[in-house]
Amino acid sequence: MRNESLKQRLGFGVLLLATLIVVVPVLSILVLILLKGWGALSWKFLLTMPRDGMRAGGIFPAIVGTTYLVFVSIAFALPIGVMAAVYLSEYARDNWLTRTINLAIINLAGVSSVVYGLFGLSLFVIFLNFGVSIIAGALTLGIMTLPVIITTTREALRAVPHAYREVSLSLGASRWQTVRHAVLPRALPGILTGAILSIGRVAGETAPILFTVAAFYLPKLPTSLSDQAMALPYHLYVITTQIPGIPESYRYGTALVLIGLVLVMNITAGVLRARYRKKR
Amino acid sequence: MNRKTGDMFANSPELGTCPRVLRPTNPPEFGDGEKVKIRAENLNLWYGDFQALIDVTMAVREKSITALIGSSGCGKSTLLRCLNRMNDLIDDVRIEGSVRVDGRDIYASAGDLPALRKKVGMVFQRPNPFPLSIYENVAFGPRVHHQAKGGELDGLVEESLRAVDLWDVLKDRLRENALKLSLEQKQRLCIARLAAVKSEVVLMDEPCSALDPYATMKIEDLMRLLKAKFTIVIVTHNMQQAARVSDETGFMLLGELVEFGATTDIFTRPRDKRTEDYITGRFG
Amino acid sequence: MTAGGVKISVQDLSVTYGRVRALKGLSIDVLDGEILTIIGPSNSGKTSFLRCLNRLIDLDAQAKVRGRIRLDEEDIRNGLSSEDLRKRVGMIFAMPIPLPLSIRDNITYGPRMSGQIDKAALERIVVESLRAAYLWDEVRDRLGQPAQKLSGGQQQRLCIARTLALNPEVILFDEPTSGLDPISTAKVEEAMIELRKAKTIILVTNNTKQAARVGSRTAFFLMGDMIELGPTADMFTVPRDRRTEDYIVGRFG
Amino acid sequence: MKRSLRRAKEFALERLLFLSGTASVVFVVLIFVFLLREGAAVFGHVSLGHFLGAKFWYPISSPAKLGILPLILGSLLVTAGALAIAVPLGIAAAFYIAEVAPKRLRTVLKSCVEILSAIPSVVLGFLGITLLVPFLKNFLGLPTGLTAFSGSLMLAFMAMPTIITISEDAINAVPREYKEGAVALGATHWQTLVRVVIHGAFPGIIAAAMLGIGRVIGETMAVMMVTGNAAVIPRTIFEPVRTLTATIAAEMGEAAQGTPHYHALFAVGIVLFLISFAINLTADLFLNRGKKR
Repeated sequence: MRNESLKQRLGFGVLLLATLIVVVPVLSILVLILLKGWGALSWKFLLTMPRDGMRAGGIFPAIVGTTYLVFVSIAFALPIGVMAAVYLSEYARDNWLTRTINLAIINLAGVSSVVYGLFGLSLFVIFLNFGVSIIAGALTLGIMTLPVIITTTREALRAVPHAYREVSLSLGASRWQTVRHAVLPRALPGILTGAILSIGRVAGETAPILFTVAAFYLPKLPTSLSDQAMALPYHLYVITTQIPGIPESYRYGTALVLIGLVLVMNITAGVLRARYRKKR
Repeated sequence: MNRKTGDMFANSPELGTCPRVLRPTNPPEFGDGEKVKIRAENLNLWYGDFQALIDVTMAVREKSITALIGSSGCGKSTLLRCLNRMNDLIDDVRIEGSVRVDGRDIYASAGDLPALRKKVGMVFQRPNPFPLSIYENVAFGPRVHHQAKGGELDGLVEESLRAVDLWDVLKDRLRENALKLSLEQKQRLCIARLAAVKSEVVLMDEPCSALDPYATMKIEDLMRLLKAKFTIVIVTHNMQQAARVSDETGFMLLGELVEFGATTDIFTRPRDKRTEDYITGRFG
Repeated sequence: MTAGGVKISVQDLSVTYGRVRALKGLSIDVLDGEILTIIGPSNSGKTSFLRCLNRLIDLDAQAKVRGRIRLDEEDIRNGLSSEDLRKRVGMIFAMPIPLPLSIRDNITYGPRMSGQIDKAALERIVVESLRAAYLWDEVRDRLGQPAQKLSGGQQQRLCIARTLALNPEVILFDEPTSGLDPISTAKVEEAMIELRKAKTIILVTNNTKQAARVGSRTAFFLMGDMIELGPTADMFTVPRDRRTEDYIVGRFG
Repeated sequence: MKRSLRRAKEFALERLLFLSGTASVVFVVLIFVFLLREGAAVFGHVSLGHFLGAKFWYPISSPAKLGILPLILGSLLVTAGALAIAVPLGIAAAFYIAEVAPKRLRTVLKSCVEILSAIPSVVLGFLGITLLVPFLKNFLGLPTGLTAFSGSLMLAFMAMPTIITISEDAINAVPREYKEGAVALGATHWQTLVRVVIHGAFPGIIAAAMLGIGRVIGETMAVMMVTGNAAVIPRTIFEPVRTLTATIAAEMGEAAQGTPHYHALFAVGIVLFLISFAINLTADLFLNRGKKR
């Protein structure tokens, strides 16, 4: 028996080691970016235009561009995603169509981000003639984030006890009334979590906007949805690989802003989810 | 440790002061030569803030069948799971009091849990064979405890399957996945797993509730057979089952062991009004 | 109300879940104003039968239902919308399930969903239903509180009140006291017997004594078949079928 | 009447829900159609066999040489490297998080995994190029740190959240009854994991690994930034390579619309799309098999 408990300790030790190998780099990355990027942060950095071929000045247009992209894409994807999830979880029967839809969702989630870029270029930029524009990029990002919204909403709906539906129906409520009054209110926090998560995801994506929105250097703010725009992740890519001689702190600063934005979204979602779970 | 019935509760003075617990009577057939296998004393258990067991004291005689009855949520399964420390698997559980198996307090120290659970085996409500072959299911325990190897193991598997009357039916199907068996066969297989590790006590948590009447009857027959070798504690929601198979019965209500005594007494001359209410079906 | 006329007529009802046959061609007439109790071990098809009567079984995508059920001569699958059917045939579940709303909103849920918006009428419904379920005195001062704060027994009576708010003709009880203590059980049974004066009641229970106490007729189900149906008193004293007897005296289940 | 109005409203709403439900299918089809629309034309210039099998990718020489074999091999090499790192680590971590870690630590670890999955790939790429690449160059004494190995390391971390989360789900989904059965027979926790839980979770773990592959093959930015982008057939993992994704991302900006190069890049997109389609389909089969048991 001693033997077995020794084996167990050894086994668990190996598992712990593996976990640490995964987790420690994550934490060090965060700390590193925070330390090295903190110095660059200032109101000037956040709120002014880039100058000198982006070697000086700020990242304001990139922040604005990313904000545009986030809001337009969520405004497009959230209603469709939530309605799709409601359909799948509350209405759809288990038949070939539902299976096809599920497969489609899994595939949308699995398609390479750069392929989304190609698709956006082909459909929105060229075929629909939107040109390289915020709207083209936002729609591309919206479709890309659709599976995230559908899946999280569906989970939220599933977490609502089945009994509530039975009770509501047994009281003569129609299907939609049941969804509207007995199910959706319970699922709202979960749906919100999904929306916030996808905001984080949209904000951080680069490949899908490469050929659909992103401007290399554009020292003015977009005025309409059919304008090009700069975006944070693309900006980080550009100043990292395309332009030599940029002060390192600028790069770390940009990375910090980007990762900060994404993490704030994730943490908000996490807190929301935790509070919602506790309440139930 | 071999104690006589007379001093079974001798060292638990709290009993007299606790108004909610009826002092269990000593059943008449609890004679001198008989041994107490398990003894729970002043057992209290909390799930978070909820107290699921309230000052439970009882004794289980060796090689007998003890039944625990009561409506759902009364704590009978919880009590059962205290006897092999299965409640340890749940977060947020707090336990006070003692449970002695062969005189040794199983909650006294960290102890050797695997050895305890090997000695005090458990059969669950839903038969739970592993997703392995029939042979591997029976061999699981002996392998884990390094009790047998190779040819020895084959013999042990056969012996264990014979003990539950499965050998003749399954001897040619030992390599098949155990999940293919019928519910009753699965439940028998689960008992065979215990036989294979030479368990001394078998705890049964509503072992027949998933079975049809015929299978129930056969499992009950098996229990009567097994009594020769094992000490059995069974939790059941079917009072008549308790009446049919058990020697002693305990009735639980809202976490208390309301009454404990010889089965014939409980069912014919219950001393507590609540026991009578339950047995005559006024609730539950 | 006099017992006598046929309220619900079930003909040749079968339910299958995939390959499992839960009900095998069942025919039974439920009489107006009776308490029909259904007993039998688990998996005997009792609950499936009950859920056919208000078509809640439609929710289960796996379940295939065949046969005919008529409520007052109307076919419940063709003549009636499921919403209208469920207003006439209410249901109480095994576990009390208050919706996460206030006590008042729980009661008014059904009426509101069917379009009742008059405040005074709704308030009247709340009072009447709670009275009929023997709950009014206990909750009259806290109608605005969340229903989930009530005790288990109170919650179950709230569920009864909630069903009564729609003034159904038939009420289905699915093991309504299986999670309750003796006192709450007695109260729920009391409410049931009282209701019988105005409603038709079908009670599924695994407590045979309960069936004996409240039933006017009793049916014994076993593995999807109805083994025996008769006046409750006869069933418990002189069961005709050996299996019924075995079950009633507890040889299995 | 009021009631029939309500019915009509509900009917319209339900139609709308249905349409939204099918939107995903529409989008998948649209993606494929529009990739084809721009990509199919490449086969006017090269045959399918040549496109997939030829060893040279010189898209701007004339005539253009459009063989994507080096790109495919580049992707495969980087992916294989990443999996060799991520699969064992990820599964071990999943077991630790799901079964061993105390409750509090589990929450912390899960948050870390979530954070890792949230870090944008361009940020990882940036760190890779500023820290990892110079380090590898010096440490291993390579002519350049921009190698397939650097890409594999980056991608391993990007695949880990997928592998961990899905394996963890599979482990948690193993019926409690199995675990209880083993524990009740006196098996230690470790024996329970190794002898029972692993069997129950196996299909899910396979699916996790598959989806990890999907994530790795489709990943673009980080890989483009650290692998050196040499479109030659790689001989070792310590040489620069170029992947399918990086090729599209890097060259689309320069390829003039309508040229063979342009069409070829879309065709590469089709190849990627089909690969991810196949991977996800297989993973889904395993996941469903896991659920059925």
